[in-house]
Amino acid sequence: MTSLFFRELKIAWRSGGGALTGVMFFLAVVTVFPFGIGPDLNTLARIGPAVLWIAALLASLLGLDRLFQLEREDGSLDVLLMQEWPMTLVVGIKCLAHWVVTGLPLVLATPIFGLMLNVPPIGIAAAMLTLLAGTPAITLIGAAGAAVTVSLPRGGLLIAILVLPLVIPVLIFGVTATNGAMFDPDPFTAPFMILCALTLFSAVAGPLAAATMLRHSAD
Amino acid sequence: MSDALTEEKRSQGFWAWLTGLANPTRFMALTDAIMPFIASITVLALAAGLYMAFTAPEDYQQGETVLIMFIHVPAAWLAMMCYSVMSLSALGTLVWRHPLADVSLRAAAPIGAAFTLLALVTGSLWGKPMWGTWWVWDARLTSVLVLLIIYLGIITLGRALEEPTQAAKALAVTTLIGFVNIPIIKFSVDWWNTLHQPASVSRFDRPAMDAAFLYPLLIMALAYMLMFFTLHLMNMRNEILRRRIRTLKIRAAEAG
Amino acid sequence: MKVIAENLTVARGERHIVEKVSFSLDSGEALIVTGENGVGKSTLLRAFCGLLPMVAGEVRVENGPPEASLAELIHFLSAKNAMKDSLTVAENLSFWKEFCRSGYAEPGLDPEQALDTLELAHCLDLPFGYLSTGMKRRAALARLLVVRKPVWVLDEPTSGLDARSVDLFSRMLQTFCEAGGILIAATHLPLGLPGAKSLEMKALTATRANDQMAFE
Amino acid sequence: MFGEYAGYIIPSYLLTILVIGSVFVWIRLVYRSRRKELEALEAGGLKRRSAVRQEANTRDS
Repeated sequence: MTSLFFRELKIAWRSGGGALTGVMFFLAVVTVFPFGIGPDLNTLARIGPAVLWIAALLASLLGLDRLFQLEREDGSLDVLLMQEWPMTLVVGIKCLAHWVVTGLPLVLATPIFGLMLNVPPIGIAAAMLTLLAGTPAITLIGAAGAAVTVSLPRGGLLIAILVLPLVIPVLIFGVTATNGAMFDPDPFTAPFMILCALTLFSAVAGPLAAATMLRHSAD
Repeated sequence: MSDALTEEKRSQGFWAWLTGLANPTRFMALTDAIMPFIASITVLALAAGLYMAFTAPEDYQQGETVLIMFIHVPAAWLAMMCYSVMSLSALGTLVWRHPLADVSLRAAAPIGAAFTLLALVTGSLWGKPMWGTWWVWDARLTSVLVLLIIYLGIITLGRALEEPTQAAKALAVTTLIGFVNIPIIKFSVDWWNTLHQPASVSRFDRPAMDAAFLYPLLIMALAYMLMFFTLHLMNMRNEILRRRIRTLKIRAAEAG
Repeated sequence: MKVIAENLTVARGERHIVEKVSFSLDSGEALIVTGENGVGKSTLLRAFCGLLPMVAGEVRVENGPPEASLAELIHFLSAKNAMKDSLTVAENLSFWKEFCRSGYAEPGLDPEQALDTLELAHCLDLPFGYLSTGMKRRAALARLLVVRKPVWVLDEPTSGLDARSVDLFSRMLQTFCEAGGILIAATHLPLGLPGAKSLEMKALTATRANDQMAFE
Repeated sequence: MFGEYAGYIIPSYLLTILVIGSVFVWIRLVYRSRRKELEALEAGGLKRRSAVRQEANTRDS
């Protein structure tokens, strides 16, 4: 199974793999927000965590449609389905690889973008922690969406529409946890715990749903 | 009459030299020869620039932070200059079909992005003592940030399209579209900045430049340009090697 | 080891594509499935591998390795090559060698040897995308050699191969069958396998005109 | 010499050296690895057309 993980990373890093497109998209979205809202640092500081989270959410959805579509187009999906390894595990490993390529760089880049949005250091630390816990959930739920749309030609857009409603809880608890860290009265640990619970739940539900969908889509 | 002739012959010579450059093998040989020479000039200019910068009298208004200006302003200029070199190369690909134009474009993109990043980072470091925060959505800094995104886009597009000939046109057109949009972005960001004039941020103007600062700045700018020229040539050689390896690999596949 | 398929029936939507197909193959036997395009050859093979749900019928293995399901015993080669263009041929093959390895299947040849038998040794470190179609197909065939599996199910294995490669490939099949392998191949070109059973598939509507299904 | 703003001047110079230095080192490393890969490929008996032509005319000139 580790060979599958490293193969996924290798493909992502090879030309055309688009390894860092997630972070660049994150930069683009964070840059665009102030143009709409205005350069005033105080307003930006207040909505900073929300901007970070929404940008991370959209960036994590990038490249999800290619998660299974490439495998189906070159015929690897059939061989993957027939092997001894349970398909849920295969999907899990592919999600992990996708997260390492897309989600992890987002978390590591959060400080720079936090500075740009004038988010206080405590807010940046909280944002990093919540993103670290939350982005895997987005990838895992997104994988289920990708499996559903694998046989559709324009799957990419459909995934965003299918998955966005499902990741709203992740977004809500992520942002409330980050705000909780910044403004004293609001709690941090409670929403953060729920966020971790959401991720663990999607770690089981996502791959399971994706595996069953893939098994039936191999027509 | 005779100097008109020599003039004409010299310009022919120059033109021949330029078209001679078009052949990658000769380009490799030529750059091999002049590389040490250019590198030493760059080091010299850099040393001169730094020496002058550090012996410049202290600025009454900003104190020593003016030292940051000596590396921030050239970096910002280089970010612009590098993009113009890329746009020129884009024209070279589309209009004059110069075989090395695409090589020059692909080679310049990462260097330009590095200089833009430097301009942003040193700008933020320079602004911190002035504005009290690391980043301000100041008109100039914001447009340089947008320029960085354009650079990253071109680099990613270049990495995605591996096959040189088909990719050259796409890269050239994207670069030119970016080039046309930079002034528009600059104008709209300025307008956006003045529209939302944030009271808390004092308008940061470049100090009146007296000679003591202008010369070191110009020398540093020259040093930066030479650095770009050296790195650009070196990266062009890398790009040529990448294409040779690629053709050899394809031929290796066919030879089977 | 014996592989048995009893009245396999596969439908796509309402239409029956494969109707009551039965065959049984012992070790060392081969089945060549023929018929015009679109008659359902690929559907039959995919259903046999468990990739397609079956309306009726059953596929089972007799005295094969205990808890292994049929799908794990099969090397399936579809019309597509199951290889990644950006990875080199060696990386592709070593990945499949490591991934398809399962409890009981002994490891097959190394990528270099597998490619050698298909005369592609020089392409080892070339990105798969640089190869010509014929070579891509031969590299895909090399995947069958990197892990030793008892059953081969091949869908149009010789598509894109030139004459030399076809007889190279049929020699490879002969050695596989002599070693006790079970082969099912959907193909047009004669593979020159002695004593191979054949299954002629006809377009369903033509032959089943008389006893139409109740709901049709 | 740096006064109280040293905390900003020194990092900016260090960062400049770091960024430009790493670009320079990256380009040299890529150059060396590609040069090696090219020699390995050419040693494998594959010549580029121009190299073949050069050898041809050096031989018969």
